[in-house]
Amino acid sequence: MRQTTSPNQLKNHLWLIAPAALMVGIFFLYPLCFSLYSAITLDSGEFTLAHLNKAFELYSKDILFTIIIVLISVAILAVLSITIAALITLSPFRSLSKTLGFLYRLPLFIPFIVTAQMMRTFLAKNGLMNNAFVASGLLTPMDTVSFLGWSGIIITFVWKQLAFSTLLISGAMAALDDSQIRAARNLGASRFRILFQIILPQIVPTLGVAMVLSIVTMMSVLSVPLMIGTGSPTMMTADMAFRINSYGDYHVANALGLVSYCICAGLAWFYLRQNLKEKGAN
Amino acid sequence: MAHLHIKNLQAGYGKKLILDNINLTVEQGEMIALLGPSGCGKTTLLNALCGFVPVRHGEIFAGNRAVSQLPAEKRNITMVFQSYALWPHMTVAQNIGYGLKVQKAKRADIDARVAELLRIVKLDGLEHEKVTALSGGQRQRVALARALAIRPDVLVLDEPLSNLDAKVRLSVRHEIKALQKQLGFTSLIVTHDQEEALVMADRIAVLNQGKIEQIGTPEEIYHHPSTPFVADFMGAENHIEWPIHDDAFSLNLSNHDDQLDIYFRSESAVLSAQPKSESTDFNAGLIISGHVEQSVFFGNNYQISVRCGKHTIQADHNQNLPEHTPVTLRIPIDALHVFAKKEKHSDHQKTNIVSAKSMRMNHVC
Amino acid sequence: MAHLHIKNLQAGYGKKLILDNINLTVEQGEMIALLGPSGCGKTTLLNALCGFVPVRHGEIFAGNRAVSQLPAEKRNITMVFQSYALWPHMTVAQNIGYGLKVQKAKRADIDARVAELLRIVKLDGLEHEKVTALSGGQRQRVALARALAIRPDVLVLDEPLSNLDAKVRLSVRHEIKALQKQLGFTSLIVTHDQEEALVMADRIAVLNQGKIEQIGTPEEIYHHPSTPFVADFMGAENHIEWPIHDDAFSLNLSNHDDQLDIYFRSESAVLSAQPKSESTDFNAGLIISGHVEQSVFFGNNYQISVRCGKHTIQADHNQNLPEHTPVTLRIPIDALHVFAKKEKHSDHQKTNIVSAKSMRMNHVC
Amino acid sequence: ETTLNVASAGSQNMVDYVKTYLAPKFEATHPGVKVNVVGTGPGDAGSHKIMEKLSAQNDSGLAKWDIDVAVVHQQIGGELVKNGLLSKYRSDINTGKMVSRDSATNALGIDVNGYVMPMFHSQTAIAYNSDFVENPPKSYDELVKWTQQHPKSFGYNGIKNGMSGVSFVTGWIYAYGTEANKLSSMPYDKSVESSWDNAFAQLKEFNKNITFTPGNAGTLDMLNRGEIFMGPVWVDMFYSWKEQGKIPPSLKLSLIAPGMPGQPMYYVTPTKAEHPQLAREFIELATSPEVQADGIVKQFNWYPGIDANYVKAKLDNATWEKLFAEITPSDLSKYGKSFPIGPYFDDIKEGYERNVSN
Amino acid sequence: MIYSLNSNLLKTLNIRSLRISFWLQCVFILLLALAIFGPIMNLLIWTVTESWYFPHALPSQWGFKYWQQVFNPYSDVSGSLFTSLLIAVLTVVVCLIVSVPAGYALSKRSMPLRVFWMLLFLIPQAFPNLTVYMNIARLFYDFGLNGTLLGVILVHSVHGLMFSIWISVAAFSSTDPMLERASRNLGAGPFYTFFHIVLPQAAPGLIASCIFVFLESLDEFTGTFFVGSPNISTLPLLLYTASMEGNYQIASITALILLVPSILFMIIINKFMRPDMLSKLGK
Ligand SMILES: Nc1ncnc2c1ncn2[C@@H]1O[C@H](COP(=O)(O)OP(=O)(O)OP(=O)(O)O)[C@@H](O)[C@H]1O
Ligand SMILES: Nc1ncnc2c1ncn2[C@@H]1O[C@H](COP(=O)(O)OP(=O)(O)OP(=O)(O)O)[C@@H](O)[C@H]1O
Ligand SMILES: [Mg+2]
Ligand SMILES: [Mg+2]
Repeated sequence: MRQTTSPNQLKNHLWLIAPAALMVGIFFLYPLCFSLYSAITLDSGEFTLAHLNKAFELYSKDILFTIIIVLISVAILAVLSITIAALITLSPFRSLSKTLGFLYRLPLFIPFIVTAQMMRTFLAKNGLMNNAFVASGLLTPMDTVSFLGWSGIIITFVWKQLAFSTLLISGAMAALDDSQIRAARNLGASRFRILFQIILPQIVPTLGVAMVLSIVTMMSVLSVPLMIGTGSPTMMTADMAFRINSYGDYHVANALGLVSYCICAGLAWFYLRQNLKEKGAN
Repeated sequence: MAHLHIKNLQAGYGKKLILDNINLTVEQGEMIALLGPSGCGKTTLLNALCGFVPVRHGEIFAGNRAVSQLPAEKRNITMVFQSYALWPHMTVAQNIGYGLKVQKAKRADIDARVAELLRIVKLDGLEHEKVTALSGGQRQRVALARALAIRPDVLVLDEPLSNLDAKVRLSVRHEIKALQKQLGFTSLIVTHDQEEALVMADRIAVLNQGKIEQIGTPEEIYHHPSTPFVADFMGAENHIEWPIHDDAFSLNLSNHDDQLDIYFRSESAVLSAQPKSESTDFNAGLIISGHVEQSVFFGNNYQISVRCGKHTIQADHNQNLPEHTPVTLRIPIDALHVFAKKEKHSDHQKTNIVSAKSMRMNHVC
Repeated sequence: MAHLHIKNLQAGYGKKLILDNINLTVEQGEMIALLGPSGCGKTTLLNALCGFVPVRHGEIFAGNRAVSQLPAEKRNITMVFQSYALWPHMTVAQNIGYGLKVQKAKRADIDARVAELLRIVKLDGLEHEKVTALSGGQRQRVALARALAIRPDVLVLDEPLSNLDAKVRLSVRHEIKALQKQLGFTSLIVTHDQEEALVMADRIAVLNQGKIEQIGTPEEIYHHPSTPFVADFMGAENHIEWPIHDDAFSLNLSNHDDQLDIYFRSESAVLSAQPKSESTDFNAGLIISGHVEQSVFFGNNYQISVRCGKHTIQADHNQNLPEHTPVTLRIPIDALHVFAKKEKHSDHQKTNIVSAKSMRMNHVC
Repeated sequence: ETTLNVASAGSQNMVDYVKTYLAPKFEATHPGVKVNVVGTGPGDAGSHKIMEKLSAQNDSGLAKWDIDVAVVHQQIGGELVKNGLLSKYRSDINTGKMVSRDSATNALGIDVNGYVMPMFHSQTAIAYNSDFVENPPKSYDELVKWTQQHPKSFGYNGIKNGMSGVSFVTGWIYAYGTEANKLSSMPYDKSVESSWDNAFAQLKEFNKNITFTPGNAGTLDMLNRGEIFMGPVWVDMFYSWKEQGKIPPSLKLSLIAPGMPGQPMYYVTPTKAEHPQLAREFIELATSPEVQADGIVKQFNWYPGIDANYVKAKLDNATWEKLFAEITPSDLSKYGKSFPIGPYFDDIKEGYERNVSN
Repeated sequence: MIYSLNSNLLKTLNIRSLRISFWLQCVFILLLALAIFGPIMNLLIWTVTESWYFPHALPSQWGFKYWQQVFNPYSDVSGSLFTSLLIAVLTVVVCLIVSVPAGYALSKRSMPLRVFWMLLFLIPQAFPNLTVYMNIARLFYDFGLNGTLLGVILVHSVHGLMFSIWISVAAFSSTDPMLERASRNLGAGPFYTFFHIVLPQAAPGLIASCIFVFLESLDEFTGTFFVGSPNISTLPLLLYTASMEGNYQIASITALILLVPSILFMIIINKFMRPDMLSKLGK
């Protein structure tokens, strides 16, 4: 049943959002303005693009690196969480899917910083993972490689965000009408086909939300690049921290923040546009 | 197209056994209606056929293939789902062509077949609509076309009409029947509406609590129910238990010392406004006198509730009668469904009082 | 309890006008059925009464109170929702007692009233069940009890039976009717099932595209539809347009130079297997000859599709006929619903050919 | 009850030291005073947070700030002074005149005379695993050669992940760019930077043979885990870890020619500290020879902040010797350099970002 | 006969293919379990490691030395833990209070600028807030919120608002509007209806949103530092310090302590965390 609204109700609705909106407005947007302002002005208050230029000049590689890392992570994340969610929904073996349903949620409860901390000692060249491989005879101590660096960052992001995105995606899959899947099997479609042709097209919006929220989260995490990342290039958050801590240079840091926000907003916009298009079609 | 043969089928959920020892053969090109009250296991049976509920015991043959251990996608028994289960992200044509696409048919073949089916179900011109833009009746036809597109061995339909409104239901009912005749597919249709079953099916199987109570042609089921349940379910809403120690009732059967369950339809009760005369009527098996309690306009006639002692009997009559009018009801002997009183719950025996006609009926298979 | 009076009501969604100029009075203790095809605005009308759809124009009186500008909670017009809308987190008793709790009635009074209602709707003993544990029919009765608990001025019911299965539907139908007689509440019941409307209502209002086409007693509506739409909707499924230049049809009306729309029911067509004789029958208004196309078992009779030129006419017959049997159909003059051919879409005029009876009917209000 | 708020940047050790060693001592002599110690995180980031908090309070014009005593890194110490966030107090306390190092008056070219008291002095040096490296390099040249022979066995943390890497890079510039003394004293000459191109190019080459580590602690950790055999570390951190058994005894230190920078941690007190007097007394206690000897040297093996002679007097010889077991006093005086003045320092870091890592 | 032969053959074929996929899935789950438990195992080992040198594959010395260190009377772990929990719980409360009405309003499709509002609540997570916190701190000094619990809670709440609002929108959208109507129809006003009908319906989803807010708050330390310290000290702050300086034992132990409330919270709430509660996200 669709809702009906009178002007009176609309006013009510705005009033209901007001506290939350005010909270974000006063305690985030307003201070954010200073940051944005600082990104595009000199100390004297004149408008300038110098900071943005400098950010690009020094950190374009890192910006690219960040985007690539985030996109790779998000891609892996999508594949993995779709796989897990699909197994949970489609697997004919109920006990397996139950186990899986319990398993994937664990990382949800482990904060980012703890994750980074765990991964740092886990992924190192002589970390527990490689040690385990060596002990089990899969590798010789000489063959071990350190996953610290870009691969470690990706692994950590995926490890941590997996629970969140899988939760959303399997939720969307669970909400699909069971009979739609049955109808497809009934016509002879294999489980793979069903996944790609019946399920995925219908959960695109949720997949979008999960990915956007994950990207946003990954772009803003500092502890992971600091603890897992090594050398250069590195993530933009590390550059921002460096810019502030080492040079006391807030302008360029904020310029980097602006760039980072634009990337997030760009990706979110990409999602929203798709989403609105679909809405328009219906 | 092939015949469908179900042998000693058992199925259920978890520990619960829902279907027990189902035996049913659907001949090639035949349409059988599964009729039964809500929760009796109709959907479960279809699900077992299609592979969505595991078969515990017994076997299912579609054509010559034993399919009960095959996964759902290998069975070639196609279902039309009660809720249609159309895929909202696809167009009408995509929905219909999906099964062929799965079979890796050629693009051109798919298009041709889709066009053919669209013509058959009278949806030409709608192929590029999103299914969400269709009305209920149109969706129903898309669901049907989708199921037919792959020329299934067997088509099963789960209450295909229950979501439609009265007028649309009539027309879709006719369409399905016409298509079935035209294309000759073997099919099993589930319904809880007796009229639907009577009109559409070649034979009817009445299901109750996971067991088949009776199988037969519509006429057999209607006129010669083999159990009280079937009688009641097929609309014999008047039920009296004999003997009744009340002068208002007189039963005119060869032997009536038995404990009997008697069922009859309101339409077979002949109502006359003059009080009971002692002349034993030509073939009135049961004569009841009482007075009008309520009279309700029913379209082409009135349904009169007649109060007879503790019983209220429904009878059809062609005119309205004021309350309290004394009336007599005469029910012809062959309109009475008489059963030996059920002593054990599961075992009804139709008495041999009622003419030999009833002997004709026996469970097929 | 009070009467309900709707005056020039207009309502709609956004820019769309759904209801236009509705006038309807429901007398105290009366039950009116709103009958109409899907999408005609029945639910919208109830929603407007209850305050869920704003009233654009016109006024609603419940008793003597003008309620159309009151918020939903002040109107005291209670609705039984099509989907029941029971609260799954409450027990049966809590659901039923909710309205009283809102009115801050005393605990003991609530309990007493709930117990009383449980008895009325025959749900004693289920008061502590969660509503999710109930069957469809039981839920329906809880919904009814909940609505009745606060002794509303007016009760409106939105397709209270459409989610129930055939047998349960019959019994709930009787219960609602009985309760209405017993408690005497003023009520408006929505349905798209003509039989339901005929059986339950004191009067019927047929709605089409947001307008009331006809109001009258069940008999009036059934026998004397005032527009082709009503005739068609009330089951006169045979429709021919006069003149037909075909010898198979002969029409026996005083003047038949007019352009006419003729409707009649399958049950009023008298079928005889001998070919058309030229003897002008007693009161046969329409005589059609043709041959049997299909014969379908329909329970107490067979529905015969008779092919007459380009038309297929449905007729009821008491026995099965083989295909291609030549037959003659005679329809008595007072079973024909004849309308002057519609020239403008919105304006049907019943011709004065058909007997004076039709004059009795006119729009109430 | 009064609360004295002490904010300490730097490792948890330092925070613990202030919390468990200094605070009880101070509270014992100041009944009714409670010392509240907050660690703000290791590395420059920790110091930076202190500065940001102080400037935020300054900007909103508060009369009383919520930090009484802060422990900060050298660079931030300078900036705090530059921004006028600190009060001049050294002359107010008795231990003020016990400082002798240059770093007590000059922080990367900023005059901090009077505003700061060194807590301890720290130094970067090359740590190596003596089980695998028999002859540790003695100079940058030898180190370069060594890394060519042992690729990936030397590790450092770049410049974004902590100061030990920055120190190493600074030392590199001292070795192949401009000598330390010139860069550590005024005046600043922008053109000097251009002569480092070669040094950076070599460093870029050098970087190909090494392993990057995640942070100051990361270098130590990788040394411990045997993933690298050599790397620049902070001496204080090295000793703390060794003390706690977190690194094997086989790890040794070597300070290489022409030298690597070191820096002190400063005790400072903000301009508008709520308890300026208590703050001074606290710092006085913390920089007293007894505390320096017993707390800084004996407990942690750190180089004292005040003049060594005052401290040595309070210690037995064995303890004092232990302090120089790995790096001799003469090495320390020869190769222990300061960081360059701010502008040069920025040039080095930006030069690295531009020429080496980009 | 032909039937049974046929069916036997098919059965074996079929069972074999099922078996293969069964084992494949088992392997996948095993790998996933290893990937998930490996790092956690690592964390557990570090909590009882006293020293772990190369080339030992496992710690060379085990013990609880660092536990003593963590729980020494000065380190105030229990105090910080309590503060962290208090802040997390209060943050959840604040988020609930503001996001319940907002989520309810936004669940109405008719809400003007719905997408705009939804995006607005995304911003606090989307902008790297390192630089923003400084400005927030300045603002909070003006308001006198710095160093107060309220200040920290506000910062955390703003941060957690994305989860609480997005998820409560989903929760409210999945309630049946007819239930609301039924209540109004029986004479209950909008508020009575909201509290007696709508809220109980949406409760599971709202509780799920609490989880995310709770975890978000437990994870947050930058904001806490800027706004809270020196007066407010939370466990993540300690954890961050320990972790950044490579004090793995302390960090691991702290992390473990931090996990306790999270997991308790999870157990309490697990039954509300049905994935389908979140299914309306993005719709
Ligand atoms: N997934 C399930 N798990 C457990 N029991 C079930 C399940 N689905 C159905 N049942 C039970 O099995 C019985 C038969 O259900 P089924 O759906 O086959 O009935 P039906 O005849 O199709 O009824 P309806 O006419 O209401 O659709 C019912 O008692 C029902 O409660
Ligand atoms: N919320 C809404 N917004 C816009 N249009 C609506 C809305 N609800 C219903 N309509 C339209 O109003 C018309 C009347 O709808 P209504 O629900 O009153 O029909 P109805 O007579 O109750 O039909 P049914 O028998 O199918 O329930 C329909 O055309 C429908 O599309
Ligand atoms: Mg069913
Ligand atoms: Mg409706």
